[in-house]
Amino acid sequence: MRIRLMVAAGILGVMILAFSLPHGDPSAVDLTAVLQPPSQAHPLGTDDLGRDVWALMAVGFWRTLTVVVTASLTSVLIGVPLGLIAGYSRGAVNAIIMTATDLTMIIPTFVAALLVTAVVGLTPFSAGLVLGLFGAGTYVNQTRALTLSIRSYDYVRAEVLLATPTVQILLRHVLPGVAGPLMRYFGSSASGTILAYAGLAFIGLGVDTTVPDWGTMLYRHRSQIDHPLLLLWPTLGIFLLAIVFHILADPALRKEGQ
Amino acid sequence: MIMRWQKALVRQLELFFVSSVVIFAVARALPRTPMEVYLQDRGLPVTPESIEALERQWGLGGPIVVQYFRWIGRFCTGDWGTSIVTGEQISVAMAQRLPISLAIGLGGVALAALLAYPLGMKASLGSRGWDLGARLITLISQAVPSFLICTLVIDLFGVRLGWIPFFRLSGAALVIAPMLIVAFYSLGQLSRVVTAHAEELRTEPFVTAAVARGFELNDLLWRDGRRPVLYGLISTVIAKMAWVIGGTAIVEYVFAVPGMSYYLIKSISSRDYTVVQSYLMVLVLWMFGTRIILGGVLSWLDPRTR
Amino acid sequence: MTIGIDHHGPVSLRVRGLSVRTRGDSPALLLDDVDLDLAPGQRVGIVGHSGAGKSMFLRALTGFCPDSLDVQGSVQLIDGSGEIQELLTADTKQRRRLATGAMAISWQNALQSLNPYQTISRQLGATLRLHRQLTADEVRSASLQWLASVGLSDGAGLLGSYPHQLSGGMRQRVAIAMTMCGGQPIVVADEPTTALDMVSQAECIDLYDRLCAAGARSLLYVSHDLALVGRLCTSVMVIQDARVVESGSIDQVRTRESSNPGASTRFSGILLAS
Amino acid sequence: MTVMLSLRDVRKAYRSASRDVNALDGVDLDLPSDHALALVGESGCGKTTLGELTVGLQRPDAGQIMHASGVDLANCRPRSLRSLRPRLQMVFQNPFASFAPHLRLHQSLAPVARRQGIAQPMIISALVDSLEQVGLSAAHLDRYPAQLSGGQLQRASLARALLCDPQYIVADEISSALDVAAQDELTRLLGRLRAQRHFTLLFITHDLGLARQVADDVCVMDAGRIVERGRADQVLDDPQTRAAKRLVDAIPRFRY
Repeated sequence: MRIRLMVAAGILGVMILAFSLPHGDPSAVDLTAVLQPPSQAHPLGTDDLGRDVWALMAVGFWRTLTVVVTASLTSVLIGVPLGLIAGYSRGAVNAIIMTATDLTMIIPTFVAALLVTAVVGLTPFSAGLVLGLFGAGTYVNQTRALTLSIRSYDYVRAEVLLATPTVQILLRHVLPGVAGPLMRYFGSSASGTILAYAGLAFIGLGVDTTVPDWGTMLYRHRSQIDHPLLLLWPTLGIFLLAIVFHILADPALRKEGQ
Repeated sequence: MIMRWQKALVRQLELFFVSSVVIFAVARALPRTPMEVYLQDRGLPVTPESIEALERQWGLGGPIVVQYFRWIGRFCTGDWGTSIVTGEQISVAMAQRLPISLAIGLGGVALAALLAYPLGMKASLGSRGWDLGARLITLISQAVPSFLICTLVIDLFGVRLGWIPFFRLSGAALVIAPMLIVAFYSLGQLSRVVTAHAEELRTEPFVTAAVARGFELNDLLWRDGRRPVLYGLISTVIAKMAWVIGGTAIVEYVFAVPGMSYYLIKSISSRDYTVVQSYLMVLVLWMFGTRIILGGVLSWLDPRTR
Repeated sequence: MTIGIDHHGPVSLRVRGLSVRTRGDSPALLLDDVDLDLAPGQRVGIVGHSGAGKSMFLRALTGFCPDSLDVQGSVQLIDGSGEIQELLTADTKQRRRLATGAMAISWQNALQSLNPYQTISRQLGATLRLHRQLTADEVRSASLQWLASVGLSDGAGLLGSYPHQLSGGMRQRVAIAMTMCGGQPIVVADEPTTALDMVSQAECIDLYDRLCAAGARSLLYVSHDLALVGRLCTSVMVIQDARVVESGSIDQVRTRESSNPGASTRFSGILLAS
Repeated sequence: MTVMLSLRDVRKAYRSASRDVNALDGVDLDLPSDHALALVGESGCGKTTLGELTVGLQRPDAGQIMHASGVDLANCRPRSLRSLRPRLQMVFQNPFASFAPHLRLHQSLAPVARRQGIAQPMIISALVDSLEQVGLSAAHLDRYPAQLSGGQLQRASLARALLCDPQYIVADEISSALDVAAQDELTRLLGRLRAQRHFTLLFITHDLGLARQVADDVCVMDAGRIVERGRADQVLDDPQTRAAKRLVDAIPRFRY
């Protein structure tokens, strides 16, 4: 497991370093230098509007990262507490939370994102929030299932007998047991978010295609197959970033080292 | 146990009712009401009187609760209203498009499930090769955006090799390529689930006891592992069912296949809310149906829940 | 495919210098040079603290040691005609085929050893057919006979039901029938009574006693409780820290142990008699 | 001899998948303070359920569990049950599930001492004392549960319970997961602690022989009811009911 973490952190570290270097102005159009191959001035060449591809990639990276962080935080901060509460309490509270969760599970995350971003416009935060919110359902279910099983362990029942306050039981005894398996699920949901955001940008509802997003870059250059590099860089960006989270997720589906 | 299955049925009916209320409320809460959209698209002045007139014509007036019951009543009898933009009967439009989306989505997931069982089992029992293969498929399906693969497929087979005239297909041929891509994107996850359940079986007490009685482990897992592994596979498929209609949006968009999702995308961009509303209701009906049917299959699989 | 090895007459077991070590640069010794002779019909109890190595001995003996461990020594099955089969030199698959053909092996949690997804008749029938060529009728009558021999009256009703529909006691008896129905001459049991309460433990011990006596089968029984072993076996072998520290008849070991109460090999259960 | 807990017509039923199981079918029982009672029966007779009801881990479907302080555990409000909590403790069967796997021993025990009002600087020494009382040492405080043996974990559980200065401890088959040697040591320790700390002990087991070692007063249970109660030697030598007879016959004697 440790090797996996190092590889994932390595890739992410390189990308963060690379894209935080100073880069040109992504919106600087230069029609005299259209579709140039990689050169000293433009490490990744220029696009059909003569813009510096490296700058576009850098801005696209930070926007995608914002989406992943926003979506993951939203899912975890909403899903886990609700899952803990639903798992630990009985009756009405449990029913309300589970019905709301079922609602978000019925409507596919991508469709919800399409709807919301079309109305409020596609920005990293809006996409992150809606992908996070509709992705929280799985976190609620997984956390609730884990809480239900941990709750019946003797050490939790012993804490109840020791008059330990419920909040402390949830945070100190149940949550650590939940965190492990959830951490691994987080990996696969994060890589899913990256692809979803790229897809939203690609379909381009409520977005102007000059904004530097990896998805919009792919959408704009989809017909220029003769300039494969323009398609390669965003694809590589998405691939590497998704790999970072996919590596974290893999043990989730295959029991390793347990 | 019939009682358990009926409890699930009632639960799903409740869910259906609650989601219809939510969908109705959401449609009403959107910034631009259908009437404004209709008037503005045609350049007509947006005056209270014209809104009043349209509301009466479309039967949208009156207290909110009455509107809701009128709407749900009509919905259940098949009258889903008319599209603001095109004016055609929504239920007719949906009826044409639903089979296409089902073929792509359901066909894709079903095909993936059929392939996932042997692939997942081989990955767990067979040689390293199968396992690496399954991991590679999962890796690609989680790291390469689907619209990219669609674009490459169209470019390679459509443009360069010219084998398939993608944008001039009709009938069954329309759905083959999108379905295969949907299958590919589901195969990774489903095969990993099968592998995980097969791995778990290895250490189950009843498996180790059978091996101690002389059964060979791999033969045992192939033969007796079917039910527990299928149980895990089908419960994951149920979770993917919501994705079937919605998740195929990109594939339908890139291949320009006139399915439900493509229709949804067009309706959203033209703010055709009555279509969006009906689309969401179809989703709810679809989830309602799959959970009941596949739920029944699950309880048949595991005798303990029967 | 059946793996029933047709033994000519009774089978005896000869173990010489059986040792188990972990692989790698500093191998740990899990079992140190154990010898054992098990004549047909003889019953030997193996006693020791948990983790002393008694289960390891059984796993090594039956060829069910994980490949990550290095097993040395020899385990031989000798049948009536003097023909000798050496287990440890065979490859894993062949070794397990030979072992399960001659030995009825059961590990610890008998209660969960039934397949929850299949009816009793299907599981019992499959095990029977694995060891002998039988027609459908023969399988059914053999199944009913085995259920009766473990004291289950309504055999026909049981055949059609699933394990979760049976009580704990019935499941335990069906599990024992399943392990022994292969008809193997040697019975090997690794603490089958853990997680059972006192009364079911006693029933389980009586069942093993009767079934071994009926088929004149030899028995290797592992437990941490000398008193339990005392009800079943004539001689006992005490394993501690991977080595055999004492062996002989039950009375020899008990007197030797009670003569120096400080002896670390205190295994006697709650002795009512003394 | 005041009665610490008195149970009147206590009933409890579980609805399981295949059939309804009524664990307790009308139990009347008086538990005096500073007393040792062994509750013996085969698995499924309801003894664990009874144990859990008397510490308020579960509520009965019917009947009364009157505590000396006037609180009825069966029907009282959760707040008043919580005020009673530290005085009624329980040690469970599986030692390896009794402590949170991700916490060192002192991280599990310290909050208990703190809630008993022990000042922060004094906590460590209080923990060391409680461990030494059960035959463990300060060195064990830094260990994770996985680094301790079954016997050591059960002792730590006892120490944790004793930290609350309980008036009542339920020991639910605490030695059945241990091998015989550890079983002996644990039962003798339990007897010593009870004599020192004067709490009421409910020793739940299926082993009548073991029960005799811990308590003089024995209750035999069968199918959710108490069918026989008396002095340990008397029940062992002359069991009256069928259930008691089966339990006595089951005790291993030497046959050869």
